[in-house]
Parts: sequence; structure tokens; C-alpha cells
Amino acid sequence: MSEFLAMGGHGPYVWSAYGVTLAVMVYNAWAAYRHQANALARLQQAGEEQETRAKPTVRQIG
Amino acid sequence: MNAVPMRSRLWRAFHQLGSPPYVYRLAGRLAPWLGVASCVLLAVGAFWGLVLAPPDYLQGNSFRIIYIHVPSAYLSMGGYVLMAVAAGIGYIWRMKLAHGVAVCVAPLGAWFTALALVTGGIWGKPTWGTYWEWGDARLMFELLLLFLYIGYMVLRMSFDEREKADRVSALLAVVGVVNVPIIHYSVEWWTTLHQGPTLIREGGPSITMDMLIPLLIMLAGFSLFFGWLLCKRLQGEILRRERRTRWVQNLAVEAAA
Amino acid sequence: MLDVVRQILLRDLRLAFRRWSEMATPLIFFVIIASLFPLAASPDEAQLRSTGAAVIWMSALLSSLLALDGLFRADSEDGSMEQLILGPAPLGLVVFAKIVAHWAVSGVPLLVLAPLAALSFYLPLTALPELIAALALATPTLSVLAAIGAALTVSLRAGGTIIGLLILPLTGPVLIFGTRATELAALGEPVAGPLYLLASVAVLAVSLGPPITAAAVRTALE
Amino acid sequence: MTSLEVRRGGIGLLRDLSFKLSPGQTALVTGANGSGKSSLLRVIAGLAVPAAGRIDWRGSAVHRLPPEDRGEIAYLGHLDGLKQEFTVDENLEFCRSFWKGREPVEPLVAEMRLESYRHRNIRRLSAGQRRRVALVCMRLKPARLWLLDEPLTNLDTRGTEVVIEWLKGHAAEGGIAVVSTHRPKRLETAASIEVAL
Repeated sequence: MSEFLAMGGHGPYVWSAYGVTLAVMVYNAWAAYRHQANALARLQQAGEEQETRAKPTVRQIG
Repeated sequence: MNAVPMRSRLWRAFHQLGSPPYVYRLAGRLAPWLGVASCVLLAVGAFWGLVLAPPDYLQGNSFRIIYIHVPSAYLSMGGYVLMAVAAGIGYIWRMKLAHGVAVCVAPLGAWFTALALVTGGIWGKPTWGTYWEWGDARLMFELLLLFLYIGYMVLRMSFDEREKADRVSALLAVVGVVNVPIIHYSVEWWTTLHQGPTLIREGGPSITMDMLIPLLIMLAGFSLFFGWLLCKRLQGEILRRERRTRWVQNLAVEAAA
Repeated sequence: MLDVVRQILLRDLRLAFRRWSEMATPLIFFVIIASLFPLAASPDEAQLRSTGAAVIWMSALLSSLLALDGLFRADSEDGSMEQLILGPAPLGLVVFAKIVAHWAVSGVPLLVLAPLAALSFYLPLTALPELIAALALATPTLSVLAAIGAALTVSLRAGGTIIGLLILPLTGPVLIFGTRATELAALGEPVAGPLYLLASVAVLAVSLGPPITAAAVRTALE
Repeated sequence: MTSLEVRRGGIGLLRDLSFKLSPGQTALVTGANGSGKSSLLRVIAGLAVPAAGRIDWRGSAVHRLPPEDRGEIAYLGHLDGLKQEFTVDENLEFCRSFWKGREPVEPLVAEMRLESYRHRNIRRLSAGQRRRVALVCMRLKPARLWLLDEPLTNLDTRGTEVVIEWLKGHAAEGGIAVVSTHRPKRLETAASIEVAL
């Protein structure tokens, strides 16, 4: 098993590369999930912004 | 019913893609499938690449890094093209949703570009003895691509009004994607000039069949994973962009219940 | 059609000469970088000659970037850009004329200054014609790219700082072909290859640049 | 203009505003600061695109007007659109040639009492004088639609009277105008409809 890990001397490079890749993937997965989750959460307590002003009035002069 | 000509059904589909609630639900339905499929593929591909595939006769085991370097490099470029196409559609047809897709793709593309850079660097160490090998055109290209991504995201963040941020950064994305092939060619031209054809041609000296299969599996796994990430981020983005609409309000109520 | 270009060109050139100090700073910047470099590096001839091409091209790149930051900002701040957008002339042409005006003010002087800088890097005299030819083909592309950057950031307060980040990756090819042309010239070898490449990139930039820049200005000032 | 909606910075400013102007009519846009007067004028001019609704000028949507037809719309915003480094004459001359105007410059300059400043740089003029030069520049354009955003700012009484005269003359010749102001009293004599935001 240990020689498999050593990979003929290239072990550290191969495993560090795979390790970094795994880390980046997991981080992105977590970030994407959190991105969606807190967007939903922020919705609940988002106050109702004043949407649009009253309808303008048009009147004739003279 | 199939009297409806193909063209108008396509147009309706394209039109449907424009409506946020439809896309939100579509992304919701797709996400689990993409997630599961990508995990399976990645597991199989990684196992196959690390254990079953033979080491390269020239570079030994360090060659196994190709199974993650090449897919992330492809995603980095594919991601930029997807971002530019989405931004272009958003700009021309003024589809807010397309801009939403471009916003979500950018960070993902940047991450995979960084990944391609790191794995390429690590791979360079045993084969050329240095982490940063100027001779390898691909690393140089990935670096410039990373700057393009960062430039896009920085430009987008410096606008406070979302509408303008979308449209101006869309133009930068289009300008960028026009330049990508030129940069690719010039970097390639530059490296063959300085160092002669390097040991590693595009796909590796000689990809035998049993090396190619895990590579393709990993490529599929990476792409589906990218798709899953995109679905999740897109849902978040749609919620944030459409937070004042009715369907989002009652969605929030449902989620809270 | 052409009189629109002529009007805008004359206007911008006259404007540039009225504010000549603004016009001169990028060029002085170029000379300073080119002359300061030997202080940083060792003054020995062989090394300077090999890095000379790179320094000249890098400083040409940065100075044309610096020169074009104000291209649209000044007009947008006093409202004349809005008038140009609404004017009866196609905006692409107006932008093309502005880019040509600024190229004449920032790019062409480089053709004069660069040979001086080249001499300070012991580049052989025979290499000067090729250097000027390469710069003549490259500076239009640089001007167009800087104009796109200036247009994208015209409505931003800190616009000037991020133009570099947006545009520098795009100047990669010009830098690569340009330095290569100068190195070949220094060795006295034929320079046709990189020059053709520079020319093709320039044609692409000058034809696609103005419409994109016009769209960028219109969108930024919406 | 039908069921127009204008948004600025993501905030809805006004909703389904519809009105039609025929030749000879002038619309007065009134409302407090920030009520969307300027945004409305910018949208009518074609600088910005409305969030919803359409603005038609002689049948085609304003922001898709081909360049040669844009000469018919003259827009004057808060900014005067003049180059500081140029003199009054140089600015007016450029404006006249760029917009292919046919009006002679002298009478307009005389009306706005700018004769003695013709060779002075814009930078050295007062805000009121600059506004008058911008108004002359607007008059030089062969425009049938005038879009004036707070034209009276910084103007003295004489200047205001001249502007009102010009508006009436423009309407008499069958021109159309949309003028925004937050002091409607003075301009009401020249207006035919009022749009209160």
C-alpha cells in the first residue's frame, strides 16, 4: 500500500494536486449551496421596499 | 399537436428560458441529477486514473495529474465562452436572466482556471524541475485567462446599479472572448519560438486507450459538477434578482413554513 | 460621412493641444521608464540589449494606457459626450475619430521617442526602422484597447485604476509580437513574420474596436 | 408615449405614464426633486431605455432612431455640454457644423446678450452665461422636438423671458417641446399640458 502512495517518488506531487482539486471542489460546492440558502433566508426578513411612485397625472392647461 | 412547426416550438423554449420562475424550477429539478452523476463519475474516473491506468513510460506517475489538469483547463475556457455567450444574449435581447447566468459562471470559471494553474504547476515540478515553466504555453494562457475573469468580476463589482453592471461587463466579456483565440495563438507561437516543441504536446506524448477513458470520464464528471454548481448559484442569483416579485415572496413563505 | 470624422478629429486635436500638459505626461512617463531601467538593471551592454526590447514595449504599452484614460471622461463630465451620443452622426464614427485623435497625440510621438530609448539600450542603428514599423503597427491596437477600457469605466470614479486590469491581458499578443520583432531586428534577421501578425491584429482592432467602444460609452452613460 | 415605466438605480420612478404630443404643443413636467423629471427626459431623448412601455417619435421607437433622424431631437440636460477650453464662438461653431444647423448664430447670440463674450473661454463665464450659451447651442440644432431639463436654472429674468419667447415661437412653428422645471409658475404661459410626477 505504501509504495502505491509513494508512486515511484512522484507521490507527493500527485496527491497534493488531487488534494488541492478536492479542496477547491468541496469549497465551491459549499459556497454554491450557501449562496442559494442565504439568498432564500434573506428573502424572509427583507422588508417590502417602496415599489413605485403613484401614477403621474396629465392635465390640460389653457 | 405536432403541427406546431419546429421553429416556433424552439422559439417558445427559448422564450421560456427567459422567465425566471421556469428556470428556477428547472435548475431545482436538474441539480440533484447533476450532483449525483458528477460524484459517481468523479469517483470512478479518479479511481481508474490513480490505480488502474498505467504510469506514463516517460514521466511515471506524475502523469496522473493530467486527469484533473486537462478537465479544469477545458472548463476554464468553456466557462469563459459560456459566460460571454450568456452576457451577449443578455445584452442584445435585454434578458436579465442571461446576465444572471454570466454572473454565476464567472467565479466558477475563475476557480477552475486557478485550479488548472495550480495542477499545471505541480505537474511541471517533476517533469521540468520548476513550478512555473515559461515554456508551457498552456500555463501562460491560463494565467491571462485568470486575469480576464478577475477583470470581469472587478468591473462588475465597481458598479452600484445592477442594470448597468450587467450591460457594461457583458461588453467586456464579449471583447474578452474575441481576444481569447488570439491570446491562445500568440502564447502558443511564443513558446514554440523560445523552446521548441515541448515534451508535452496538447494531450500528452501518446495517450493510449486505457489512459484516454479515465480522462474522458473525469472530463464528464467535472462538467456535470460545474453544471451542479451553476444550478445552485443561479437559483441564489434568481432569488436575489427577483426578490420583489410575487412568486419569490410566496416561495419564501413556503420555505419558512 | 467623412466630415464628421474631420470635425471630431480637429476638435479633439485642438482640445489636446489646449491641454498639452495632459498630453505630454504619458510621453514623459515613457522616457522616464526607458531611461530609469538601466539604473535598476546592470548597465552592461549585453544584458541591456537583450532586455531593451521588452522595456521599450512595456513602457509604450503603459504610456498609451495612461494617455487614453481621459479620452471619454472629460467629455462625459461636461455633458458633451451626451450631445455626441444624441448627435446626427453614427456614434461608431465619432468614437473612431476620437481614437484616431488620441492615437495621433499618444501613439505617434512614441514612434519618435522609442528610437531614442532604443539607442540607450545599445540597439543597433540598423534595427531602428523595424522598431518604428512595429510600433506604428502596434500603437493603433493599443489605442483601441485603451479606448475600450476608458469607455467601459467612464462612469466610474476610480475608473482609471482598473483600466489596466481590464485591458492588459488583452495586450498580451501585441506585446509578444512587438518584442519579438524588436529582438529579431536587433539580431539583423528578417522581421516580416511578427510585423504581419501585428498588422493583422491592428486591422481587427481598428475594425471591431469603434463599434464596441461606442456601445460601451452609450451603455456606461445610460 | 404609451404606458411608460421609468426606473433609475433599480427603483421604480414612475409607472404607466401615457401622453401624446402633437405639433405645436408643449408639455411641462413638474414635480419635486428626485421625482424622475430628468430620467423621464433622458428616456424621451433616447439616452436611456424605459423599463416598460414605448416612446414613439414619428412612428418609430426613440432609442432605435437611425442616426440621421436623431438631428430632429435637441436635448439639454443639467450639464451644459460645452467644452471649457473653447471660446463661446468655437463651441457654437462646432455645435452648428456637427448638428448641420442652418440658423445664423449672430441673432441668437444677440438675443441672449452674449455678443461681448464671444471670444472668451467658457471656463471664465458665469453659470448663467454658460447656460445661455448652451441654450443658443440648442437653438442652433434643426430640431423639431425640444427636451429641456430645468432650462431656467441660473438664468436672470431677461434670460427667462427670452426662453419663454423661444418656446412660444417654437410651438407657433409647429415644434414640440417637453420642459421640466420645479418652478412651473413662470413657464405655464407657454405650456399646453402639464405632467405632474
